[in-house]
Amino acid sequence: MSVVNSSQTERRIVFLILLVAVALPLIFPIGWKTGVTNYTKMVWELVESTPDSSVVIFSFDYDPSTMTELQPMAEAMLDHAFSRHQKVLVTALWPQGMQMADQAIKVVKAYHPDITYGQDYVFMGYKVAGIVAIQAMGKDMEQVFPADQSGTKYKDIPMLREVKTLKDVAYVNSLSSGTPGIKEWVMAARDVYHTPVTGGTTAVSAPGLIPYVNSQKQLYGLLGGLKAASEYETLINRVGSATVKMDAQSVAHLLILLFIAAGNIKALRARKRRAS
Amino acid sequence: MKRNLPLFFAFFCGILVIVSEFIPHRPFSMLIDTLQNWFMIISGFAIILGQISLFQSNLSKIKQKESGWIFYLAGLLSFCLMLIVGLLWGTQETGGIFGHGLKLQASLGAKPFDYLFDFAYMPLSATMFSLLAFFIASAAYRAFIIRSFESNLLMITAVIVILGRTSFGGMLTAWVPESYKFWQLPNLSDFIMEFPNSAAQRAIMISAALGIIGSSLRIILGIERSYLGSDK
Amino acid sequence: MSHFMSVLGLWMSVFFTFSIFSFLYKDNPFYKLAEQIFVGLSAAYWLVYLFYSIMLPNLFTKLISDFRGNIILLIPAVLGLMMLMRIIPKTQWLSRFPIAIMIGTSAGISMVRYAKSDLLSQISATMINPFAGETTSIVIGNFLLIIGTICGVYYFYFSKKQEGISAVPSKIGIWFLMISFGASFGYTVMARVSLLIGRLEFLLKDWLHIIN
Amino acid sequence: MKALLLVIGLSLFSLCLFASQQAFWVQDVPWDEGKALTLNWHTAADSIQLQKADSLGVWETIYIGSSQPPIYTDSDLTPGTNYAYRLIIPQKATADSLFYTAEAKTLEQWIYMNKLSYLLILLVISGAIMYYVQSARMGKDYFIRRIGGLDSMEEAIGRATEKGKPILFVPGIGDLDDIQTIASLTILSHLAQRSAEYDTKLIVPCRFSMVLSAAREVVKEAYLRVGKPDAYKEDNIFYLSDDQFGYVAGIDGIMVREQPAANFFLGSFYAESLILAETGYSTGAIQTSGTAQASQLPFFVVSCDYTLIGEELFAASAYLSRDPQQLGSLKGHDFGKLLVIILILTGVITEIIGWHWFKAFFEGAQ
Repeated sequence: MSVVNSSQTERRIVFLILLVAVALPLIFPIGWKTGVTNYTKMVWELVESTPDSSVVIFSFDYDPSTMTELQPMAEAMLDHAFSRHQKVLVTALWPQGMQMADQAIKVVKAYHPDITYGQDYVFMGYKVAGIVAIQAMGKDMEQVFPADQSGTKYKDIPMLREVKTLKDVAYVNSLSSGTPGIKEWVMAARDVYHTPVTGGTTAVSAPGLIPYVNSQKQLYGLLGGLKAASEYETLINRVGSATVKMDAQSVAHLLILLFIAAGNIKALRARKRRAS
Repeated sequence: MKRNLPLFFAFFCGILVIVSEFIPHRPFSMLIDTLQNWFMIISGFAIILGQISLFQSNLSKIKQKESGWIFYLAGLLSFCLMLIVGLLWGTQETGGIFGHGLKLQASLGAKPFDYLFDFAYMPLSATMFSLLAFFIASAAYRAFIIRSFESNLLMITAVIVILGRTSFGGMLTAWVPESYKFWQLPNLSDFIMEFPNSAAQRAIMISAALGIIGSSLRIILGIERSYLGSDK
Repeated sequence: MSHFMSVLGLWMSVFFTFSIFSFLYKDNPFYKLAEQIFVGLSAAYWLVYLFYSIMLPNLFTKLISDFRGNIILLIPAVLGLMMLMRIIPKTQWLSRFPIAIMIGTSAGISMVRYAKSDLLSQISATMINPFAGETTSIVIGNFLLIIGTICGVYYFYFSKKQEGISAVPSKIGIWFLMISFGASFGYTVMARVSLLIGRLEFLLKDWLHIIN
Repeated sequence: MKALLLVIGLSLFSLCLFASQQAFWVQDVPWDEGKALTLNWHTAADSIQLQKADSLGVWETIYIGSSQPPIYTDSDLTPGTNYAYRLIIPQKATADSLFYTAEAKTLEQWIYMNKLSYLLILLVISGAIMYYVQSARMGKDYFIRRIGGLDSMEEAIGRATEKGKPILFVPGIGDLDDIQTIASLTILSHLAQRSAEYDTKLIVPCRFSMVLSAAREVVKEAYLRVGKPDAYKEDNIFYLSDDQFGYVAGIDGIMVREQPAANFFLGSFYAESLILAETGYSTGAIQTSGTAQASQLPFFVVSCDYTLIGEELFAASAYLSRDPQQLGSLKGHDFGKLLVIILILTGVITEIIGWHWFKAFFEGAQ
């Protein structure tokens, strides 16, 4: 029992140190800089090279639990898309996604006060059944989205007049933290209808999706985690929330390395004691 | 009939989906759309089932005054509260039975449903998720110990990537000359992510896909039927 | 009133945040309360949301506005009701029909989707000319990619005893898996710390106003 | 002379007409669902206009510009219908325009030809699985190598029984339409049978109602199998919440209060994997996990005593039950793995040699 107790105490110490170490740099920022990686650049290039007034889909496939990582991406990418005068169809494969979208649009509107609902962006609401819904979009968008969130019929929305199926969409941007998300968009939109798919995800899901960023461009680049978000902010010349948080990140990373070292020293000592 | 007919349905639907993947001709291209639409509606109904189960189990715990019954009462009350305000005044976009409840919105600053979402659901969800930061630290402290060759590989790559992912890792190896820049930590960690990591992820994906194909086939053919339960 | 409610909301959020964090020390009544409220709220949240975003637009609105034109939708509606028959022990077996239809459909979808995106695409993505890299490190990487993928797949070969010479590729496969797990773990640290940053930002900024 | 000139002029004109038919033509897109036509043209003009006749025969402009290469695909048409198009080339010099018309019928084909490689692979693997299942049914015995994580199951159940503590089984956070959840439920079936034999309490919290239904059926059947239908308690298998973290908060509570001696996390997992595994570790339970979710495997490997990696989750029920049909199916997957390895090696070699058609054949399906 005492073994369990002492390991419990150790856990609590680890937790406490981490809490303090993350909080301090947030209060007293340090200001370390980051370089831009390839996957982020690819995403940026896709948005940058898409012509004016193309209709694009932003799919908010996450919920409040991952908004620290994904919200800065959503804001930065929306900002970029609006500055390129793209028309954004906002949808969500996660129920809470639309609330995330609403918050992101509110933030971005501060930089682009002239964008109007129905002309530059439209909220088409949450769609259930993930991949099945995407497949249906490939056949007929109007069937999947009979009306927008305020009840305006699909054909009465000015920016969607030319959009019949997924093929008429310049790219799909899925910000996703699980299933359904990027993977489903790749499988049903990119693999079937050849609509370019790009997106952002949490750092944890990124390694699983990187194989899709291949020579066939199943995925056009990928934003993975807060670092990628701050890189994107660098690319569009905006100091957003992501950049500020990177300091705390670096400190926490160092601390975890120290924990690993401490764990090893402890194990080594225990082994020596056993040997002697 | 109670068992074989459902199995036939599973077989029929599964085959239909597969066939329509390869045959562009009607009627397959149309049937599949219908099937997908039905799928959404049935899963909508299924959700109610779970809520009833939750309601029943909490109610019985409260009735029997099980230890901590007061907490289950709180759970039940919050369930009812969220459900009722959601149905009466709707959510952010959609009005409920009483429309949008504009007066209520003015005094709360949001619809009651969204108020609960923002100030109760969201902090609970986000904080629960953030526990991961603590757990990843304690897991690293406890598990990344030099032991066997395999566990050393695990630990060393983890350390390289942890370092390479931060601004600090770049500074640490910035002195490495340009011709050896492969050994700079961010590059090294990108290399690991791009090649050995991709290889292993691919192997897992490929073999799991084979497992999924096999399991799906067994389900469609009715060999795998445990999900339907017993005959009695 | 509105101001009072938003202050109340803020304090509610703070209370729930600390209640969940208290679990790190040990289980306690605050966590228990927060946990049950969370389960209750979230269950109702999904119920309400799904009602408004699926049942209403895809079924009820269509049936009410044009009953004859959408009469076919009665079939999934009946199947859905059959699903609900589980509640009554005597009619439980009825739910097997909708379950079978859904599982059959998703088995079909999984089969074709995984065969394509996880099997075929990954195979063809591995068909590369390893010498085609621009730098030595890419060439080495390409070789690692091919060898790692093949050995990794071989590791999952079940119907043969892995001993002697046939154990070698599967051993290499394990090494690749371990490297990948270590890398994914390291890569994830950032995401997890971000979550904590998010919560601390809330406490320090929205609640205590220490940072801006 | 005039007559001769007229004849030459006329023949030149008809030649032009003939050529003009070659200047614009419409074709059905091959191997598709009959909803698209391709429009091709030959012209030196830098800008052209395409029009389509609607159902009343009125021309409607569908494209203006200078597409390079000169191809336009008109999609979302009705299969089996005739469509008429016209190409308009503005002549700047004469302020006039040249018109060419062409029509074609959309045709539905019976196969997507570009998916041939995909179909072949699926057929070969499915065929192999069915063949091995059939031969296993006929009595052929197939070997399966040891899977470490599964041998521990007995040990875990034994320890729970000894201590008089329950077993916790989490079937993942996927719904019933996720094949991993179904694989998890087949393992649950074996586990339930053992726990029924030992009279050990088995707790199964579920995230989705359909998983709940299926899990109840599975466990009930297992208790019936060992002849203890009365020992089955429906309340031990319950629904928590559809919400990912609501569900996790609930399970965490169960782990610290009920103190299960053995935890099983099998199925589809996302971020919650580490929360579950670390909380379980802190309660001192023996933990077995398994998922095909590559991104979550590291956390299970680090925090659990045993982990089923990727396909091992699908192989588990065959390993536990030694059911010949499942073993046969597994043999079929192994055949698939050999096929994959051979294809990759062949692909690498053909790419080195420079025969790119081989890779292209497999890429075609995308």
